[in-house]
Amino acid sequence: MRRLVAPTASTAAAIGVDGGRRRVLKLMAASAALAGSGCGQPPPEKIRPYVNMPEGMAPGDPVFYASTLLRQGCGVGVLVETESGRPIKIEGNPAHPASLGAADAQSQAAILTLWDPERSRTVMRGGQPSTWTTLLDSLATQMGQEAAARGGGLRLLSGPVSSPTLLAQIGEILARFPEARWHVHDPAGCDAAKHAALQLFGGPVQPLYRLEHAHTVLSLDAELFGPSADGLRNAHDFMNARRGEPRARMYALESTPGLCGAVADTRIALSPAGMEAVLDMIASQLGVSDAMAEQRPGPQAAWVSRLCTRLSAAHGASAVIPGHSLSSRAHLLAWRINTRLGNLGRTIHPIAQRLPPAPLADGTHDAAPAPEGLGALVQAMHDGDVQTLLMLDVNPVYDSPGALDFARGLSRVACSIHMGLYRDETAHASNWHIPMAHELEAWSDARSFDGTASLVQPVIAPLYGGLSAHEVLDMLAHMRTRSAHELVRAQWRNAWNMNDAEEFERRWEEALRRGVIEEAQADRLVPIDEKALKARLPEGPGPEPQLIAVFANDHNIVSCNQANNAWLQELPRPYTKITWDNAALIGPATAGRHGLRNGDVVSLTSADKPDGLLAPVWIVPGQAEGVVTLPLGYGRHQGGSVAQGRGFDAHVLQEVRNGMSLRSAAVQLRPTGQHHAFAATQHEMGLAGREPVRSVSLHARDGADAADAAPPSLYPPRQYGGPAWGMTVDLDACIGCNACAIACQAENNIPSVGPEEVARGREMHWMRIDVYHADSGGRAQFQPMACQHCENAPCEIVCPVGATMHDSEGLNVQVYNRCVGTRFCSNNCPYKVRRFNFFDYADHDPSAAARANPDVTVRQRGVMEKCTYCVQRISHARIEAQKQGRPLRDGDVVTACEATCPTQAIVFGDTADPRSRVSRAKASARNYTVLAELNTRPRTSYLARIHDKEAGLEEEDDG
Amino acid sequence: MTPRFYGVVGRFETPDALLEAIRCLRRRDRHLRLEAYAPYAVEGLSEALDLPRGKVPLFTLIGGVLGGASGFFMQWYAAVVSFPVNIGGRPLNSWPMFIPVTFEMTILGAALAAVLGMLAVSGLPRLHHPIFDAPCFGLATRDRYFLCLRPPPGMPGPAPAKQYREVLESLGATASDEVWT
Amino acid sequence: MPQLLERSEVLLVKLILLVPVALLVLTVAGMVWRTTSPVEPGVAVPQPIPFSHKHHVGDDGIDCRYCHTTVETSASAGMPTTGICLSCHSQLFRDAPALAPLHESMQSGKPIAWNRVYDLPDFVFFNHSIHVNKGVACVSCHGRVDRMPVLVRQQAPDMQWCLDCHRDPSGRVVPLDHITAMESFPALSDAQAEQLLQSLRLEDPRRLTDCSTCHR
Amino acid sequence: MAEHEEKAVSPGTPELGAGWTAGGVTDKIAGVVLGRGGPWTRGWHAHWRWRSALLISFGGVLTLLAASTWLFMRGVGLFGVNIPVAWGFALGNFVWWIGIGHAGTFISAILLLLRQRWRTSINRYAEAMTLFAAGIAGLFPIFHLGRPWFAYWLLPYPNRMELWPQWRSPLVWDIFAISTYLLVSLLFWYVGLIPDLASLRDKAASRGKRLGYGILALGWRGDARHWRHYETAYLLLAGLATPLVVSVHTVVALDFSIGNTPGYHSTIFPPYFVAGALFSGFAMVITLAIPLRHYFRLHDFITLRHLELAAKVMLACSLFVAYGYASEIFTAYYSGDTYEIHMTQDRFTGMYAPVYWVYMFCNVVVPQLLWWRRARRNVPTLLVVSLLVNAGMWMERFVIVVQSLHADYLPSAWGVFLPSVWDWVFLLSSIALFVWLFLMFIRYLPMISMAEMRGLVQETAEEAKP
Repeated sequence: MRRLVAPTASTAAAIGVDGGRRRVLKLMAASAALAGSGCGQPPPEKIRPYVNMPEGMAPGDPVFYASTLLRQGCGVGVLVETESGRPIKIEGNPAHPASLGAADAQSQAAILTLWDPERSRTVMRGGQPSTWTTLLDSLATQMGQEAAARGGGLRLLSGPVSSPTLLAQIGEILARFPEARWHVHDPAGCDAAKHAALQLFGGPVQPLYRLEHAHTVLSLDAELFGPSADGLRNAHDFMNARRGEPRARMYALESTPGLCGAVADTRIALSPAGMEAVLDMIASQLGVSDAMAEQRPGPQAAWVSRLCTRLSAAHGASAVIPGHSLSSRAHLLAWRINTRLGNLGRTIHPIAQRLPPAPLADGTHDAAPAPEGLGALVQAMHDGDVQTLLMLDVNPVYDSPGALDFARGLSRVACSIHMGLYRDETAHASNWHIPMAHELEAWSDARSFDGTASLVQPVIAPLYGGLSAHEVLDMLAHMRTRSAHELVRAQWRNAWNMNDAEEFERRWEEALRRGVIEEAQADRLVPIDEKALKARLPEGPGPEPQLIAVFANDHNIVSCNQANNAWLQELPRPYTKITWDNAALIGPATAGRHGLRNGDVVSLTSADKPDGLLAPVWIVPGQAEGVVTLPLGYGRHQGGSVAQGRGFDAHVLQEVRNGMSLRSAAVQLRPTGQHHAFAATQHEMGLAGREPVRSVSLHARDGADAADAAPPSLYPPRQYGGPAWGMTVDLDACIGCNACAIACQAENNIPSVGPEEVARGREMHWMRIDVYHADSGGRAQFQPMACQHCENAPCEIVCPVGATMHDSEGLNVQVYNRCVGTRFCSNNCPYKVRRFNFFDYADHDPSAAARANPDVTVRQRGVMEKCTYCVQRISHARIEAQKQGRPLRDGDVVTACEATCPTQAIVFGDTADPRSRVSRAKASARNYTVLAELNTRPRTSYLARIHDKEAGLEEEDDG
Repeated sequence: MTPRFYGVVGRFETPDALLEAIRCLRRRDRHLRLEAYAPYAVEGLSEALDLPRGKVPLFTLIGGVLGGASGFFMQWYAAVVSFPVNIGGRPLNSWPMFIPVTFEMTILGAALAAVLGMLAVSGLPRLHHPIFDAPCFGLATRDRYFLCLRPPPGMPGPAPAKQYREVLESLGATASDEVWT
Repeated sequence: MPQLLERSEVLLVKLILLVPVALLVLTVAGMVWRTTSPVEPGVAVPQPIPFSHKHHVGDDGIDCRYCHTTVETSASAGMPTTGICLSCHSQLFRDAPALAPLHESMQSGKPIAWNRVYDLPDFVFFNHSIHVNKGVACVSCHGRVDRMPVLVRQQAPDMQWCLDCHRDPSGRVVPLDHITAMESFPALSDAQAEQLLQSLRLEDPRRLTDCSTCHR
Repeated sequence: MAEHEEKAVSPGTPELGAGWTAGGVTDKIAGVVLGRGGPWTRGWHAHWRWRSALLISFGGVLTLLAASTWLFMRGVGLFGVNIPVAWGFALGNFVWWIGIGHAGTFISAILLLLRQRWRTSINRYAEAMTLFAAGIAGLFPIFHLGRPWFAYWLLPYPNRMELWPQWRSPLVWDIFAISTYLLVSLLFWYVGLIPDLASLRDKAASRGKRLGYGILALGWRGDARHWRHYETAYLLLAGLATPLVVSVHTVVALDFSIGNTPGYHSTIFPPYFVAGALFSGFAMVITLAIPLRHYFRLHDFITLRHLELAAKVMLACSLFVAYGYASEIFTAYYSGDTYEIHMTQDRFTGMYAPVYWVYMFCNVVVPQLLWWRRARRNVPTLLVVSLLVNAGMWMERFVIVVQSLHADYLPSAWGVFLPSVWDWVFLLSSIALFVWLFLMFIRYLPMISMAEMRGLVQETAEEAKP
C-alpha cells in the first residue's frame, strides 16, 4: 500500500494541499483510535498550514471549480467541490447546456476514478517500467522515420474527439504527415446511425434532440436519458415538456427495459426487427417508403396506425428516435419519417460533427476528411501498413468486436503506443504505455453534444504522474513539450484572434468562472440531401432468427475507464438490481422455453463464433421474447482489481459488416447446467397488493387525492419553532437514472462493500431506487427510497441508548458515536432504509481518506447509518445564514440527491414555510406518504405518478 | 482470660423430644434463656420458644418502595429534566413506558432487603460461635436436635453447669455438654 | 466439634468476603473513567519553533485574527502561513536561530509541521466562525494565551463542558468587539445583558443541545 | 419417654421412597458431593462418565471463548444477519435460553406458594438450571451488538457525556428485567442453599472443604431464630419471584410486540411467551431429571410422580402455546391487515415453512401423547418428548425472529436470512457451556435440598402415624 500511497502525498504536497494531508492523517488516526475500544490518548497530530495561502481558499471551506467531464468525447459541464485543494464531490454546472446543474451517476463517480490508487502510474515499455525521456528518445527516432515516409506508417487511434485544441493538434499532425491517418473508435456509439447519417447528409452528422419542443416522442430502443453526453439534457427537456400543457407523450418500443420505457405512456416490447417493421409500416402510412411494407394484421397494425395518427397530429412537435440496436436502414427510415413529420430543425437538429482543420496553401483552413473507423485500421494493420500507432485513451483490444481480432493486428505494428488511465488490455498488448492524466488533472477543452465549448480545468495536480493527450500530440507534431495549459490557451487566443493580452485574460477568467467558453452556434444545422432522401431504400431485413443477441451499453459501466470504479460496479442496474456483474437478459417465455432460472449459465454461440461465450441469464419482465440482451463492458482481464474477472465479455460475439460493428447478432442458446450467484439488491419486484407507488389519472390531477386520511394520534402534533425540513419525490418525473444514489454515496462517505456482502443483503446505499413492475407490459415504476424522517419515528422509541432521535427541526438524527449497534431500529423501520456496518466497511486507503467529505463522519464498524437529509449541508447553510444575521431562505439547503437530479423530481426544503417549493409540492393532490396507515407521519412524501389515459395506445382507450 | 460460662447444650433424638423439653422448661420458668437448634424448620418450634415475629417483612416492604420510587424517579429525571429529547414524537414523561423498569426495581429492592434483612436479624454471617465447641454439634445439621440452656444475663456466683445438665437429661436429652467461651 | 475458624481468622475471612464488593465498586469507577475525555487539560505541547503567545499577544498585543485569519469566516481558525510569519520576521529577529525553520520553509516551499494542541474527536464538528460570531470569546475556550510562553491546553474538550455553555449561553457571551480580548469582560447590567443577547440572536437552547448541532 | 427415641422413617409416598431417615437422605445427597458413599466411589461409573462429559463440554466452552474473541475482533457480520433480517440466531438463542431459565424459579416460587410437595426434590437443580440458562441468555444480546465494548451504555451511570439510556426501549427494560431476575434467582438459590452448605460443612472431612462450605454457610447453626427469619424471608422471596418470573418473559415478549413488524406486533405475545418459557423450561427439567435420577440412583427422591407432574405441566403449556399459535393466525386473518396476512401465509408456505411445520409438530402434536398415563410414566417416552419440545421451542423462536423480518412492509426490501457457520458455533457452544456449568454444579453442590428433604421425611413419617 505504501508504495501506492507515496506519489499521492508528494504530488499533494507539491501543490500545497497539506490541509488535505492533515485531514488524511486525521481520518487515518481516527480510524486507528476508534477501532477497538473508544478510549486512549488520541495520536498526536500535525497541522501543516500553507506556505502561502492560495487566494480565495480558507481551510475548512469548500471551493468550487468549473470544469468539464468527457462522455464519448463530448463535454458535460461540472462544478468540482474541493476541500483544502482536494476534489471531494462533483455537482452539475448550471451554466452548461449538457448539465443545467444536474450530474449523472458516471459524473458523480468520476471523483472515485480520479483518486483510484490503481490507476496507471508509470510509462511502461514492453511490460517493464520505463521513463518519459526514454520514450521521447525512441519516439524522436520513430517520428524521424515517419517524417521520411510522409507518415505513411503513422496511424492515430482515438475515441470521438470534440476538443478544439485536440482537433487542431490532430490537424497539425495530419498536415505534417500527409500520409498519416486518424481513426476513431467509439465502442459505446452506434455505427449504423453514423452510416445512415453519412448517406443522408454526405458527412458525419449527429442528431441533436430538442425534446422541450416535443409533444409526441417515439423511442425505439433509444437510450435517450443516458448514460450519454446528452442524457441529462434530454431527461430535463422531456420532463419539462411533460409538465407543460399539453402533456408530452412518450411511446417506447424496447427490446429490453430501458429508462424511456419507464416514463412511456405506452411501452411495447419488440425485437429490433419488429421495431424496423413498425418503422416500415409508419413510413408507408406516411408515404415516405417506396417498399410497401407488408401490413401485419392483428393488434400491432391497429396500434401502429393509432401511433401514426398521433405522430402526424403532432406535426413538427414529434420525434421518432431510433436506438443503437436498430439497423442503418431503420435509421434511414427514421430520418425520412422525421422529415415528413417536419421535425427536422424543430425537435431534431442534424448538426455536423467537428473535424480537424486542414490548413490550405492560402493559409485558410478547411475541414480535414472525416476520420476512418476501426475496421480500416485493422485492415491496414493486417496488411502490415502500420509502423507507428498511437492510441489515445482507447482500449480496442478489449472493446472492439471479436470479429475484428484487433489484438492480432496490433501484434504486427512495429511501434504501438497506448495512452490511458489504466494499464488495460491494450496497454499490455502495446510496446509502450503512457499513464494519462484524468480530466480533473489536466487542462483541455471540449464541446458538448450541442457544440457548446467549455474548459476542462484541472482541480489537482496529476496524482499519479499522468500526462495530457495534448502534451503527447504536441510531442508527436513538434518534438517539443509545451504544457497543456499553454496549448489550450494558445488555441483560444487564436480562436478569438486576440492580441490584447489583458482583454484575453479577462475573457479567459470569465470562461474559467462559468466553465463555458463558447456558446453553441444555432446555425450549424446541416441540410438533408433531398436526393438521398428519395433514394431507394436497401432491402429490408430477412426472416428474423429464432434468437437474436443485442449488444447494449451497460447502464453503469459505459467506458473502460469506469470499470474500476467500485461505486458504479455496486450501483444496482435500474431493472435487474444486479450489482458487480452483467447478465444475459432474457424474457420469461424464452427462459421457460429453455427451462432457465436466474443465474443459470448458458453458452451463446453464433455462426462466426462456434465456441461462443458462457453467460449467466437473468429473466427480465418486459424483455422482448426471442431477444437476449448482452450488456457490454464486462469480462475484463486487465485494468484494475475492481474491474477484472467480473461478468462476461460480449464483444466476442459482436460482428462487423462493411466496416460497421453491429449491435445485434443471431445466436444459439444452450443451457450448461452451471449456476452463477448474482449479487442483486432487490428480490421482489411485485407489489404484493400494497401501494407504495401510486398513480392518479391525468384529468383528476387536481381532483382526486392520492393520499390516505391520516390516522388519529394520541398525542398532539409537535410544534417546531424553526424550519421543519421535508422532501417530496415526484414519481412522475423520476426516470430511475440512479444519479441520486451515487450523489448520496459521494456526499456522505458511503462505503462500497463488494459483491459478497451485497449478496448477503448488506449494501450500504442510503438512497435506494426501488423498482416495481406495475403491469405485465414490464413498464416499471421507480421509487427513490431513503429515510422518511417520520415525525413519529418507530426507530427512535426502540433505541436503548438514544442514538437515534429527533432534533428541533424535525430531522430523524442518527448519532454514530452513540450507536452500540443493537439494530433494533432497523427491525422497527417499516421502510427498511437503515444501513448497518456489519464489518469495518470504511475504506482506510489514504486516497479514500483524502477523497472523503470532511463534513461527514466516517462510520466505524458496528454502527447504524441512514439518510440524514444531508444534515451537514443544513448546518453549513444555517451557520452562514446566522453569520449574516438572516433567516434561512428557500433553496439555501439543497441535498445532494436534489442537486444532481436531472428532472428535478426531488424537492427539499422547509415545510413550515408555506411559500417554499417543498410546501407547494406537498400541497398537490398527488402528494401522499408511503405506509401512512402506520401513522409514522413521514417528512418525505411522494407525488403520485400521472396516468394519461388518452395517451395510451390500447384498444379500449381508442376514440 | 478465664473462659466464661455460655450454657449447657443437650442433644435430643427427635423433634418431639425437643419440643417437649422446651415446653416443660417454659412451664417452669418463662424467662429462661433457651436456644434450640434443629436440622430443618421444625413445626411449632418458634411458637414453643415464643420467638418474636421479626422485622424481615417490614424491611422487604421498605426495600420495595425505595426501589420502585428511585426507579421511576431516575427515569423521569433523565427523560424530562437532565437531557430532554424528542423520541419518536412521544411526550417527555411517557410514564407508561417507565413502568417495566420501575416494577423490576421494586422487586430488586424488596428481594435484596429481604435477604440482607434476614441475615441481619439472625446475626449472620457469624463464623465463630461458642456453640460450635459443643461435641457432636455438627449433627445439628444432620438429624439431631439441640437445646441450649443459658444462664440469665449477669447471673452472680459460679456457673450452674451441673444443675443445668441434670435438668436437660431429666427432660430426655441423650447427652449434654457444657459450653464455655 | 471444633470451631470452623478462630476469632482472629474471622476478621480475615470477612475482609476476603469484601472482595466482590470492592470489585463492583472498581467496575463502576472503571466505567466512569472510560468515558472521561482521554485528552487531559493542562498539557503543554512543544512546537518546532518555540512560539510564545505570551510574547506576541501579551507583550506585542497582536490580535488573534492577525495570524488565525479565518477564525471569523471558516470552521477552522486557520494556522498562520509561513508568509504571515515572515511579514514581520523578514525584518525582526531575521537571524534568530529559532526562526531558521521559518526561512527554510519559505525557501523549500515545505510547510512547517506544528503540533496540534486542541484535538476534538472526528465525530465532533466544531465551527470557529459561528462561535466567534455569536460572542464566544477566544479566551473562554483557549484561556489566557497572553500568559502562556508555551501554549497549554486549557481543559479537556468534554461533551459535558460543551453542554454547559450550549444549555445556557446567555451568561457566557461578550460583545463582538471583545471577542479577542484577553481580560475577562466587565459584568453587565441586566439591561445591557438583555440588549447584548438581542444583538447576538442566540439560538434556542433546544436547538443548541440537539445531537445534530455537533454530530453528523 | 420411649416413644421419643425411635427416629422418623419415611413410610414411602409417591414423592419419596420408603425407609429414609433424615440422616439417610442427608448422607445420600451430601455423599454425591463429598464423595463419601457417593457414586464417585461406588461400583458403577458415574465418575468417569462425569469426567468425560465435563471434558467434552469444556471443549465447547473453549470454543465459545475463541469464537467470541474472533467475533469481537471481526464484527457482528460473522453472523448471517443482514438488512432486513437484522436479528438472527443470537436473539433466537437469547429468548430460548431465557425461556429455559423460567421453570426453576417457577417451581421454587409458585409451587412453594401453592404448597406443592413434589417441588421439594427438584427445586434445587431446577434453580441451578435457571441461573445458568439465564446467565447464558444474558450473553447473547452482547454477542449480537455491533459495538459490544460499549454495551455498558445501556446502564444508567454518571458519565461526562451527560447521557442516559433511552427508557422507552424494551432493550433497556430487558437489561433491568434480566439482571433483576438473575440477582433474585441467585439470592433465592443461595438462601435455599445455606442450611445445606452448613450440613456439608459439618460432614466434610478435609479442612479445605470445611472452610469453603463453612464460609459460604455464613456460620449457619440451625438456630430456631434463624429458621424463623429464614422461612419468612424465603416465603417473601417466593412471593416476589412469582410476579418476577411472569414479568421477565413479558418484557422479552415486549422486545417484539412493541415493534411494528407484522409477526412481532401482537398483544398475545406476553402470555404466550411466558407459557412458551415454562413449556421449554419444564422440558429441560425433565431432560435433566432423567439422567440425574438414573446415574445417581435418585429414583426414591425424583420419583415417577415428579416426572408425571412435570409432564402434566408441559402438556398444559403445550395447549396454551397451541392456543397462542391459533390466535396469532386468527387475528392475522380477522384483522384483514394485508401485511399480517401475507406474513402468516409466508409462514405456512414461504421459505421458512418447513421449520414452522416441524415446530408445530414438536410443540403441539407430540406433547398430546402426555394425555396418556402410560406415556407420562414411561421414562424413555418422556425423554424423547422433552427433547423434541426443546428443539421445537428453539425453532419457534427462530421463526418468530427471522421469518417475521424477512418480508415485512415494502416488497422492495424483502430479503433472506441464511445462518452462517458462526451462528451454529455459538448455539452449540452455548449449550456446551450450559452442560459444563451444570456438571460442575452437581459435583460441588447438593443437587437436592437436604434440609427440605429432612423436613419431608419427618412430615411423611408423622402423616403415616396412626
